[in-house]
Amino acid sequence: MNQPANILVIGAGISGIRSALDLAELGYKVCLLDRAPAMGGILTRLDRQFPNNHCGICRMLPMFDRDNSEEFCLRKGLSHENIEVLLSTEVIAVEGNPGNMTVTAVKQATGVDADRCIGCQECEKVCPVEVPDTFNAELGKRKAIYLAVPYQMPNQRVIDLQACTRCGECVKVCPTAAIDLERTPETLTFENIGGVVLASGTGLFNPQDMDIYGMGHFPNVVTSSAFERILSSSGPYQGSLIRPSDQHPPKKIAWIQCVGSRNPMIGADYCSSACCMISIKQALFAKERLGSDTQTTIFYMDMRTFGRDYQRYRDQAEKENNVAFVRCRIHSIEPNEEEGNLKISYVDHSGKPVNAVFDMAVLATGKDPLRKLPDFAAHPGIIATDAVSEWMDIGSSVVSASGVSERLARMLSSAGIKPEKQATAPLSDKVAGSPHLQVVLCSCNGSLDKVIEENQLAAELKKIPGRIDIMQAKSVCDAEGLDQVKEILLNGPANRVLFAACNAQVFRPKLKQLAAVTGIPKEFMDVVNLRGLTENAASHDLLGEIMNQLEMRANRLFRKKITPADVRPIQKTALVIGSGPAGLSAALALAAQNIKVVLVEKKETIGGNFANIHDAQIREMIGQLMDEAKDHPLITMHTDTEVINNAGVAGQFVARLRHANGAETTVLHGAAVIATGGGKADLPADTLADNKIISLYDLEAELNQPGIDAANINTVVFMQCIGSREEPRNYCSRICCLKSLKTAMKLKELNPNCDIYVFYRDMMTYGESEKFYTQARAKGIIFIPFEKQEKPAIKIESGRVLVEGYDPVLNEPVCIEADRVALASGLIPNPVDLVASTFHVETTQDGFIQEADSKWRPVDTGREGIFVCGLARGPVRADEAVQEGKAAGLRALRILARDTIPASQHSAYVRHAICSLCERCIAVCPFDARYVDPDLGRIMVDPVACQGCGVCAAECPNGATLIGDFEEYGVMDEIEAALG
Amino acid sequence: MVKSMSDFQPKIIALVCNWCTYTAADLAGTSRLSYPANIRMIRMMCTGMIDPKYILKAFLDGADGVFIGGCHPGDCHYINGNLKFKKRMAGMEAIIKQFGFDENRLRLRWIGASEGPEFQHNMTDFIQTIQDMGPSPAQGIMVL
Amino acid sequence: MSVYAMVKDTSVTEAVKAALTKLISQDLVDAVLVAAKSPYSALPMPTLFANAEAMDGIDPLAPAAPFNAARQAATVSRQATGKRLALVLRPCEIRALIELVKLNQCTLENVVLIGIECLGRMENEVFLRHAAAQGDVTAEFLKNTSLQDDITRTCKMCEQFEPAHADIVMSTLGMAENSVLFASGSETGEALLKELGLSPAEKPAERETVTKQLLEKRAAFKKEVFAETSEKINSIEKFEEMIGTCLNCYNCRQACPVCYCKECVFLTDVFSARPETLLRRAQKRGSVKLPTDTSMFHLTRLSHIAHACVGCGQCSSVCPSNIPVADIFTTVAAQVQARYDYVPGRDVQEPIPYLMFEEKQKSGEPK
Amino acid sequence: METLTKRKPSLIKQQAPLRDSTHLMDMCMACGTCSAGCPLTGVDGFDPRKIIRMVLMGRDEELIESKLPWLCTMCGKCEHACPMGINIISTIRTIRGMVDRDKVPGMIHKGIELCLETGNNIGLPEEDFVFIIEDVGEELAAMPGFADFKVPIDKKGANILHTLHNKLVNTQNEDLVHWWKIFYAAKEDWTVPKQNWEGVNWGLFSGDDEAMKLSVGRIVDNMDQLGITNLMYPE
Repeated sequence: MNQPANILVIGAGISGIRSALDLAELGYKVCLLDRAPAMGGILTRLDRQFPNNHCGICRMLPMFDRDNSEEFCLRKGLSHENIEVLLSTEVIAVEGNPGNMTVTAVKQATGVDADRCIGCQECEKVCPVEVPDTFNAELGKRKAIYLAVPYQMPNQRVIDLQACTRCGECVKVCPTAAIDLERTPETLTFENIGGVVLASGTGLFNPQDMDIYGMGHFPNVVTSSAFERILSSSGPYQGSLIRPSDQHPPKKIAWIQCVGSRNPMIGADYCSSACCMISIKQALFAKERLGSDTQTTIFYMDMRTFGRDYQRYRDQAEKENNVAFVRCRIHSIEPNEEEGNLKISYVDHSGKPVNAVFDMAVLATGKDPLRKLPDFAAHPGIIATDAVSEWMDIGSSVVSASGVSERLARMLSSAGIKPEKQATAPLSDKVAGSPHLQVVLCSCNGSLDKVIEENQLAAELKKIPGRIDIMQAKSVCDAEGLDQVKEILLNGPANRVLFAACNAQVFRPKLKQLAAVTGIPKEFMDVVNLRGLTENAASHDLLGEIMNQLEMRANRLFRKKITPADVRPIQKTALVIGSGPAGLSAALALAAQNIKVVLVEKKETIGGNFANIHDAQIREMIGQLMDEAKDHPLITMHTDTEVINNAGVAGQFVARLRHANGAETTVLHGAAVIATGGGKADLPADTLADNKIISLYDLEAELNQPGIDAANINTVVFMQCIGSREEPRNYCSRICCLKSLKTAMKLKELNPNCDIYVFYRDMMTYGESEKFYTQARAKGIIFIPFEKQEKPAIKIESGRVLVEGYDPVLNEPVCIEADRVALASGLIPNPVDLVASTFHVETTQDGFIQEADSKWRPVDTGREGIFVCGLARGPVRADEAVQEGKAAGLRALRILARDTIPASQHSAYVRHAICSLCERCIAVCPFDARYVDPDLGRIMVDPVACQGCGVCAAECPNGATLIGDFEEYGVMDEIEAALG
Repeated sequence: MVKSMSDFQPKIIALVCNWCTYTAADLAGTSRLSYPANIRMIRMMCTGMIDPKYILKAFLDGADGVFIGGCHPGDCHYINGNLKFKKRMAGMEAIIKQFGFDENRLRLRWIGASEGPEFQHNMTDFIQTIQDMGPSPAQGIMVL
Repeated sequence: MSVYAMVKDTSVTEAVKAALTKLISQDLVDAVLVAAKSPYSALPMPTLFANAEAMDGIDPLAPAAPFNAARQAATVSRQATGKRLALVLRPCEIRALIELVKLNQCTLENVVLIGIECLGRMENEVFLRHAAAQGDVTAEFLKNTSLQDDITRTCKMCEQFEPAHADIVMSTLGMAENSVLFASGSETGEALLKELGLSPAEKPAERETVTKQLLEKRAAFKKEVFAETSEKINSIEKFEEMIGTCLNCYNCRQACPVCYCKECVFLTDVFSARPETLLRRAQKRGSVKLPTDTSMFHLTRLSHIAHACVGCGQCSSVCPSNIPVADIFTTVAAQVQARYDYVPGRDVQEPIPYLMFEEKQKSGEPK
Repeated sequence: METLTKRKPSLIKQQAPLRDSTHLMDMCMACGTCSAGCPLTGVDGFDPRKIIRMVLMGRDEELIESKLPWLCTMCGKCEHACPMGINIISTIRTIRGMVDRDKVPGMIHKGIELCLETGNNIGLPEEDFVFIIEDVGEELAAMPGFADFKVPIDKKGANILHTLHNKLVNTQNEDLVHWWKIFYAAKEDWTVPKQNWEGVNWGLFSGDDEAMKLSVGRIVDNMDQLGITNLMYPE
């Protein structure tokens, strides 16, 4: 990074990475800190995620202006021009005001100089100290000098100074003198910081704090995060699902939900939200790995499958994969006679006690109740992500982090802090000339001298056709060595560089530096791992190997060209469709950054469901958004209007609006946010056979009438999941449980003697809303669970409304005569057919707009430049819709805040002269990045949408489309060289 | 120029996806999971980028085997490039088979980013397979 | 249900001519593309007629085709012009044309496809020899089965001599002398047959027998060729031997109706061998045979078009080195097409296999 | 369905003590932790969760009349893990206390009455008690290694006051010596009161607060009078 940071992000987990990337993509300089010696937080320990059992972590990376970042699996780390990552660093104090803060941090000594360590692992080989492997939940061992995360690149070691005995063996073998055991912590001061994002996470509950689970005593009781490690190939057992005690595959595994959650006795009156889904996922993986006859049992109280696609995931696990779900919170885990096995007692659905024996138990742990926010958390200018106070799944964390980025960006722009326009280093004139390769042989402080000399590498290299200069350096890790290379590149004729040195990943930062100084693009530089090749003793023809590798890379470099870059000017106007809380938040987020917003609302008035909202807090929140939007000079409202057409590509769209009176308007815009919302689902007419039977929404409205007299409402029954969570509407509507609780409590307030019964399937009071459930019970409301197939029945007998159900706790039928029966009918999206076809975005089977990736790109659609938020995407609470709106606004801002977007070096381009216009490339493009320009009669590539995957180039039979940096001729030459 | 089986060192081209398999290869490296060195790894951004020409070029230039490693279905950074390649692969198998290259000399496997051991295992296994089959019929023939 | 009509004239060619000229004279189409003799050569060439009077020399049933006319058909139907065209094509030409439609090289909008039942074509010189000897080769060919043995090797293994996908099909197999059976293959075709005022007829019963016999003969020969060829190219050494005389003239790709690239990749920088590359190769291997990349060329072309090969045999016909290119291509194509369950020209709506892939798949090994 | 479910105010709920004011009995979410842990769940229909649910539904009479509350051994396993901190045992005791005394099962209430009258649950007169324990003491002294053993009775200033389970005194006196052997070996300074030696507080079991308090008070009095600060109360 060439300028000092103006934003600090504390915590380099999912939220921190998302937020840092958001702000970096806007052009801010960000410093991303983590107290751990590796970045990634818990992400690095998860291989696959629900509800699709895929990974996809890389989808968080920037999708345009990709040259600013390294395109590698995010597990390896994050590398972006505008982000500086500082590990083993903890903030201790914050001073000053937003816009001008001073932050003090301590960087712990890791014992290894990251600038010198080349990741050769010599130190690790000789270290005599073994300690439990913290990365693998202590299920294996590691050395005191170690790699914090195995995929981490550069793979530089750190020393666990608490375990280190200072024997000095590592110091002796380090070829680059990178180890210094006497280093002390360093205090870092960051000045002129505009704002700070606090994304330090919630920590994980440690079940050893409770005596009932036997964690720490019984080896086969593991936490869910340990189970993730056991499943992982990079885990303690190389991906074999075996239990710790005897390394045998378990046949019966129990998952225990709510360990450390939903337990006011330990200060945990909250739900950790993600654990239910994690357990289902783990059970599915256990079945996949060990065979379908593996018994998997999940002990739960409520399966909180509240995400849009989660209920179907659970149903599938239960019906198709035979995962057993037992609704009972277990008391404790006890050892069984058989070695290592575990006895778990529970009561079944009918209340009968069962003593079961399992081979292994997984404790579904969530948020750590003991984790406290740092003292400075409340300091003005610090904005915390929700994931600091709540444990949440990846998708929610990502939305929340982007919401925070939006708030921070707004804070900075109101403080007058704008991202610095980045001057891209000009390319050297030499680059356009014919290829001339500089080979740099690094002897790694003499340790590779022997290889280089014995094999006469310099002489051999001369045989490679093309212009080649060769130099030998003592060490390019040293400033001196690197300066030597710079000198030669600046003054010599070479316009391409090939290093024969060590690990390419270690080298990459140096290549960037070199590129900045010399004007030779980093794509024109490459590294061959000479050290790695030399160490591989299996080779019987070392010279052949080395020369193969060098010639492969040389050939590629010789044939590299600067990709002709299309620069797309950006239409700095946003189109927002829908004016509910999501749409308004998106519009305001953009307007706050000086982007013109055209807000289109199908209805006569803005505010979405505002008229139907009775919760005072939410009313105030939305009311405020409405007022702000109405008054905002940059927001133009079009009510009674629909978008009937949209064409173009990200940055340059043309939309056609039609007013109800038929008048049409054209809007030029650069990005659109779809926030078409949704509303209450209607109840089937036959359910409303008596006027005492009403929808939950109607009861809420009734109780919120001014001067309501509830004295005659003495018995009320709430029934949850009417029409929801079963086909065809097999998703949780997310708002009903909380709404029923709030309505019931309101009723208790109005008439304390009122008897209230809630029939529910699973109370979906995720996160902090669990407290409402606790409060409602404390107020004497009775909750009766039922299963989908045993719904309570409503009967009308001579004017009396009776609800007949079954109480599994008492194991007896219940029959309640009710003054009101409130049916929770749930939410449905507004029709999206028109908007989906207009914007060419996909929809889900339930009629929501399909996002690009529910975890990593939750508010993007499959089309770059089109975003989605709120109820249009899936059921959400109003406050969540606001977050999504902000996040969507911020995603759109990445495009709209720029004047132009250049294509990445590594994008597709078309050689029109030989293109046959067969359009196969258009058919296979996964990002809709290609189209025919009808005027030119040419295939065009949208540089914003193109990700450089190269499917088009492989599909094109004659090389009319090529991928920058991966041109076919270069690859062909590389293959030829590889085979010598 | 037939070599005896014992000193047959197969030449193998591995075309691997930048995101998953390449990460797994690196992980195998940092985890000291060694595999025979005679694999020439070429990083592709995606298996979907692999042109049939690359496979033909490799075989005709004397490769004893071509290994292709991509992301597990659903994990592709580019949504489904891996499945697009898989489709192309079927035709390629038919072609190379007809011209006397055992179909098993061309292998496609999904290897996820964290699957360092799988990478090692796949490499070792593929080399073994190729060693068992012996040198490519194109070895030593001037085919280009 | 097909509608049939029978036309009997002084010759089959006259019968066909009568119907085709009417298409123009009755303003049913604006132009007809059909093979016609020119004053300069007996070899019929695809010719675009806009005037019925000019159609005297048409000879669509001649056992000759100097090239697969799908390319010419695609040229005239590259974009919709607003004019209605009738394209008179052989089955392999129609199949190739359908592939070209999928590849966006032409459109069937406002096109009437008229298919000819094709008993095969002769190599040009064979045809010209017969023409020199006896004038109307077409009439003689349809009558004389021994003449029918003079068709190309590839035609002898063709089982798809009955056109599919045509609006109108004109057949002669099993018909009385000088008679042509017109059949509709679509509503458009049915309407046109009505407009032409042709007398309705039944399909002659013996047609089926004759067709079946021919099919059996062709199938048997195809099997033979495939087996023989497969054996001949089952090692890269044998293949090298087979194409050892390849000159890299690219005639085969020029003649191939589904090799649609504006410029072949072998003519681009992807393959143009640079001197340093050639020298390096020579350095490493001792020698380099030139022209280079011959086997690479054929294998790459296979990888590009094996799924789409319609087996017209033009590649063999044009090879100056007499390499049985079509034997190789049809043999490999059959295997590739089987893997994809794809038949080129089967259905214009059927996407080419590479554009169809499983969107979702459970994790696991690819095979 | 015949009977309508109707919630009634529960006296049990009002009287049952809370663990603390933040953990109300109403907070029970019927999660099953107590039932899963209780060694008696399923025995004669016993289920701690069910009892709490019945209390919340105001089914006092039913509970008071049933034998469910009497099945509990008061081991406390349920409460230990209850995430809502519900005082399950105290609740069950409260119910027992609301049962008419003549309906208290077995000899418990009779024992309480005897205890109030005589100082022990079996109404054993003081001289009989002294005779029994001295007799057992002598038997122990006759065993090798226990020479000079003597049961210290009402010894002032001893370190430990030792109460006894009536069963040991009544029918199983051979078990008395186990403790005494330990005391002897440890050279412990201990004593047994000749009055109010009862070590089983049936008032605690039956929910009879008055009787419970009285029994406890008597032991405290003994300690005061003998000047003893440590109590050993083996049940």
